[in-house]
Amino acid sequence: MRTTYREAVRMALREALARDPRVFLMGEDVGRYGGTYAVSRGLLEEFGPERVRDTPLSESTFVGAGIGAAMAGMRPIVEVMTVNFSLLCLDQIVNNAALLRHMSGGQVAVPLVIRMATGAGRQVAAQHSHSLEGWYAHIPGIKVVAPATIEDARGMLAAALADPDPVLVFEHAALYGLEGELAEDAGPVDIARAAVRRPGRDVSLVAYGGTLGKALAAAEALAREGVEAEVLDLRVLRPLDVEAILASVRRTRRAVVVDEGWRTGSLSAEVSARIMEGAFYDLDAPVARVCSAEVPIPYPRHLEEAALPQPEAIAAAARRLVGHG
Amino acid sequence: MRTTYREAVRMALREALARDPRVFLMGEDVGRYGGTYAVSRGLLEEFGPERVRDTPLSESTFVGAGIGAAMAGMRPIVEVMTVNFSLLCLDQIVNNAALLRHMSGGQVAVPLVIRMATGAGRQVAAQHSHSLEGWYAHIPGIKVVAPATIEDARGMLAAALADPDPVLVFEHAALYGLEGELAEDAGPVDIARAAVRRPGRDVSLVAYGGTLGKALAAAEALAREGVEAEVLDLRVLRPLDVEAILASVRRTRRAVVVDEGWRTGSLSAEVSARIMEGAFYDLDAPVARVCSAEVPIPYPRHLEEAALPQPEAIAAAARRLVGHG
Amino acid sequence: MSEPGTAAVPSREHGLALLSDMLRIRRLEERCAELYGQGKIRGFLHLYIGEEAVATGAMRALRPEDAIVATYREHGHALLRGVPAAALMAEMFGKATGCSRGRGGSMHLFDAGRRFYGGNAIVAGGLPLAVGLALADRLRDERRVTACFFGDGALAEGEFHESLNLAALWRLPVLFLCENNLYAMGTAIERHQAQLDLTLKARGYATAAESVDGMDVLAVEAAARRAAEYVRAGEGPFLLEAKTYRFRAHSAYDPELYRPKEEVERWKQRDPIPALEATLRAAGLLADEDVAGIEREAAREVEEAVAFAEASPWEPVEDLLRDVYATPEGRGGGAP
Amino acid sequence: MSEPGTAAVPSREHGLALLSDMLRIRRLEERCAELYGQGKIRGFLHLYIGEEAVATGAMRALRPEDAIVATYREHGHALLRGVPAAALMAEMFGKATGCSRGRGGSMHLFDAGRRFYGGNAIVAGGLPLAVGLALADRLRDERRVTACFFGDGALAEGEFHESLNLAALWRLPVLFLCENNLYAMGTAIERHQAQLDLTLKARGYATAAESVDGMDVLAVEAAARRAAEYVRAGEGPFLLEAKTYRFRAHSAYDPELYRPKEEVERWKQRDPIPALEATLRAAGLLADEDVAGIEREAAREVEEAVAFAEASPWEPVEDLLRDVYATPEGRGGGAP
Ligand SMILES: Cc1ncc(C[n+]2csc(CCOP(=O)(O)OP(=O)(O)O)c2C)c(N)n1
Ligand SMILES: Cc1ncc(C[n+]2csc(CCOP(=O)(O)OP(=O)(O)O)c2C)c(N)n1
Ligand SMILES: [Mg+2]
Ligand SMILES: [Mg+2]
Repeated sequence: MRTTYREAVRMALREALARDPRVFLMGEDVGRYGGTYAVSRGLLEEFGPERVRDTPLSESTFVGAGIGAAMAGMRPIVEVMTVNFSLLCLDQIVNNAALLRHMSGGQVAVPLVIRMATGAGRQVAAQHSHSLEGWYAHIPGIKVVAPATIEDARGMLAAALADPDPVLVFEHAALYGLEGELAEDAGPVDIARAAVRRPGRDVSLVAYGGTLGKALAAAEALAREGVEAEVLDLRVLRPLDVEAILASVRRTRRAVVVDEGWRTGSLSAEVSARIMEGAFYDLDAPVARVCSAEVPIPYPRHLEEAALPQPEAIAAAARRLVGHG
Repeated sequence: MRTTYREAVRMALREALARDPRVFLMGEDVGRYGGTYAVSRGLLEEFGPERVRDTPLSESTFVGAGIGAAMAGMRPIVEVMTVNFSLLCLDQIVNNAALLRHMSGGQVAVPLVIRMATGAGRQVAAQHSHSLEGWYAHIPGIKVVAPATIEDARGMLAAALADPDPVLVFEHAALYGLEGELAEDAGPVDIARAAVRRPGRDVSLVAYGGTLGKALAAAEALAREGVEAEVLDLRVLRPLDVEAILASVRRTRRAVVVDEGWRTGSLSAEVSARIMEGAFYDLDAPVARVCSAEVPIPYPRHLEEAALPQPEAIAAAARRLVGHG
Repeated sequence: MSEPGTAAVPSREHGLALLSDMLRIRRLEERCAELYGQGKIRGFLHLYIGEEAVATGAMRALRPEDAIVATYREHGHALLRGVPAAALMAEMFGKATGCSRGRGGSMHLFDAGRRFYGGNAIVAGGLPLAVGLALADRLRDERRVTACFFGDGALAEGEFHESLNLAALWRLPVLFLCENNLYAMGTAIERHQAQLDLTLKARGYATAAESVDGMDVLAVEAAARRAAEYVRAGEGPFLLEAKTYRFRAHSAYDPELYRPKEEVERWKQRDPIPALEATLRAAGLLADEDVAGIEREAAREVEEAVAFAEASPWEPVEDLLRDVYATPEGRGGGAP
Repeated sequence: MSEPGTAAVPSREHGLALLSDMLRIRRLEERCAELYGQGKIRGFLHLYIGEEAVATGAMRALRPEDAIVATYREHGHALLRGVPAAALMAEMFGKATGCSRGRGGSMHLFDAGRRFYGGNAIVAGGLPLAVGLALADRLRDERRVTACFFGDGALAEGEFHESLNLAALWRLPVLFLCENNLYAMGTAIERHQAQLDLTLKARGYATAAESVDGMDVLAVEAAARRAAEYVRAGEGPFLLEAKTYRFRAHSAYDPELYRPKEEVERWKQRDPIPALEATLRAAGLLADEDVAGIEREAAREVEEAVAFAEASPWEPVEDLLRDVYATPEGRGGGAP
């Protein structure tokens, strides 16, 4: 069937609420407003205010409350409206969600799912355009996934809820409107492996979330020039599927890592370092990165576009590597 | 003169307060208590409660207040007791301190210094043992320094205060007791460049803050085996002194990056990626990393030691590289 | 809550000035809404329409040396603070001539020279900044006020609590001004606050407080003057609540499923602009040609602003990395 | 604040039990202090000595099905909740037999089976967890209480505010229990709180509150029972303040420069243990041999605990990566 990324997330939420009475959805404006991105529209009417809970603007406390409810055996889905506001609840995520199992010697589980919209590209300026997936991927005790396709938007939530550990789901805000086909019987997908979205032999383009589409566009452009790029969608940012990354790079001997985070210290650095450690002798050229420029995201469209990774820059980086090969 | 890292920081604070009436120190227990690590002991008595201000436990607000006072032309030194609690004020640091200059089109400056203790090694368990310097080094608009020596503990603060942008100073808690010589006339140092702490030709050990001593210990051990390791102290974590890193690696052709952060997504990844990008063809072996294990820091001493980077592991990594060369 | 009508009828000159201020905001924002529809303004656009009496009344209590911190719903505040409409409009267009050189857009209007410290898009994120601005004044012995505007939604954030406590503890000169428009996006205040009486909240910080009808510009002005003088006198912070209402959607994306149309209509009956007009007319202080004159001026200001914004240049893309640090690569900070 | 002596004299059995509870905590902690000096216990060690009446009185109001969230100063709470002294001591030694398998140490005592959810070392970090535990009960229609202990220092944190508002708004069954020992580390409450009357703070959340003499175990118990029953009845959260005092340093590193010795001595005159003894003796409920018996039992418990901890094994270093995720590499979460 024809659907959108937004509807796919909504389907997944509806199914989760219908299937398991321990599941509830909580966050700012998820109920009456229908979700800032209209993802949860209709769910309040369907499941009632106990299970679709509008919260006050208290990110630290409603995320902490999700952790507490999960410790008690519930399966909360907490929506932090955007990753930008998650800076206000980082303490709860890092010091409680991620650490409780360990600090308690394995007694306390936190089967919590936290969803947030992430990313730039809609001219909402510096405070509303962060991409901090890489930060979260640094923290042992949590898992981080980034659905980049409609199928993953539909299927990752169930897997995240089935996971006994806290899982953070990053939905790139620019993807909600993405349209495409989804099998009628589409269901859960794994949240363990990366996926090759386009096979190729000349260079690997490693991307995730909002940059997958850009990498695919770059691959199209390259194909027109006879360069066959393989596009790997990381899907799971923690734990990283390093084998898949290395397997792809061993095939292509060259890699461009694409990341909407600011270059320095973004997840792309980790991917590059892993390739360094695991496939150095297979490389024909140094791994390249195409990331956001090291600037707070500016408001005007032309500057925002210039700050973010774009298909042309990805293709250009790939071309340079292939030229080197 | 013989002194300690702790006293060196105190000297720097005293001098800053004495020299510039715009400077004041603010944070939890910096006054009456004398600072959790006894760094600011005596300063309240010397400078009075207006300039040495004990704050309530309100990290987000007193850091934000430091930003506000800096915007207004003061030169606040805000102490966040430890990096662990900085999770509660990340929003202020990222969304205000780092972005205000840019969002205002260059009108607003935030000449603020934030000091925090960082790191593990004292058996204070998971919530009190974070090393998040790498996170901060990801953020454009702030600068990050990590004094690893008594001289830098003495000299970096003045440079940070003279800087027109917000500077975060990470003092590794295990260093406060470090004893050593300091020139009577020791003064400000640059906060722009990395420093070679020990020259060597066989392998570069790249470290910062709390791991510098461990890298030097590893170098000693290696020297006894005839391996001459160069030890590079990053000193400035943002902006990274990439030229210094590349220059060292070009000399030695091998590098081990040491980081007390959890391996995945730590600053060590960025250093490795930069070497990949800038010195790939100079490398005789893949860059190695020695970081903290991907586990919340456990309380028992033997497990904590096993979780943290240690001189033996650094030396072993270097040996493997040299064997490869 | 101070009673409606307790504020005396103003002088003709003053009444006209207030009316003009409110109308200038209204007309500017109506034009912004159009321009948003045309794609000239992009990103998020939060309109203040319906709430103009709050900024208008409050600004009258502030002096040029006072500082202001506002939210993303701050066009009116910036305009009345004296930021030229042209610079505002150019900012919303993203042009290099904007008041934040185009980098900030609608949510991040700045004018450091006028001590207008933004434009903050993180709910409650501006409160600690206001505390710090006031702390600087205190440390320098300057008798100035920092006015901090925020919405009812901010009341739930921890920073509201921390900031009130710290300002009260240190007796800092902050005028906390809550623009209570009864909703935080789609969440009615009864569904986000356990205690609806804000003066009781203030008692939790031993802080003075008052609640005022935010649709009555004269009442707001009177209350803001009282509050600002209290603060300026060094008595400590003051929490002033103005009860108001937003006539438009939260932002352009808002389908307004959460409030009945009749509620909006009811509040529109209390539109602060016709309300002031009526008061002035009843007192014989306003004639039709006064209104026409004000409208003409407001329209001229808006159209000149739009023309300026249209004609202004984009910042060259080569300048992308400007103003991240004071110096280009951030390699300042050598030995002083 | 409820008046001292308003609580009735307890039965002999009950009085002895309370005395025993307080003494068990006291003796256990005195031993901990020694062991810290010997390097057997390491890291941070925060002693509850002087404050025992608070946990002792409060625990009596809780049932096994209730949940508890505490701070890093939680040895007493854990002990009275039923965590065996041996498991506590082994935890402080860092042994594999500890109640958190040695991973947590003094600040992170856990016992999920007894619904003792830690041991939280981030000030105020436990309050949102308590709100969540209570929310789970509410969603499952369980009539249980979640008791959340925290210090006066936590009052300044944003999470205190957010948690009270949310619990009150949703009428969640949380008993917020502030152990006000007048200091947050070296900062006296007058220097960190603008409002010292906590019941006024509670009004800011339309929440019931009471203040009680935390050196009087009978008063604490009575107040905690009232508060817990209110919460259990579904009336919403309750904020109970117990005014108390810490006799020892904040932690082992604290030189105690911030408070006069005489102040400490004055408070020691109000030591809750002799105070209860005196009450019981005055009522003819306590004889010397009772005290001796309790002391003997407490000493035995402590020494057995130490012996157990000493004899217990360290966790093998090969197990370093255990319990980060439910499955070894965190590669669980395939399709369900
Ligand atoms: C910390 C934070 N959380 C969430 C948001 C998203 N958001 C933007 S405006 C808004 C509502 C704020 O309501 P209020 O404070 O009452 O101001 P109003 O919009 O009514 O003027 C929300 C939830 C945000 N910007 N910041
Ligand atoms: C968020 C946070 N900030 C700072 C600290 C450091 N710290 C540990 S205990 C403490 C004092 C807390 O005082 P209070 O809440 O009154 O508890 P008490 O120690 O008196 O029992 C501080 C500042 C911390 N653990 N967490
Ligand atoms: Mg509002
Ligand atoms: Mg205390």
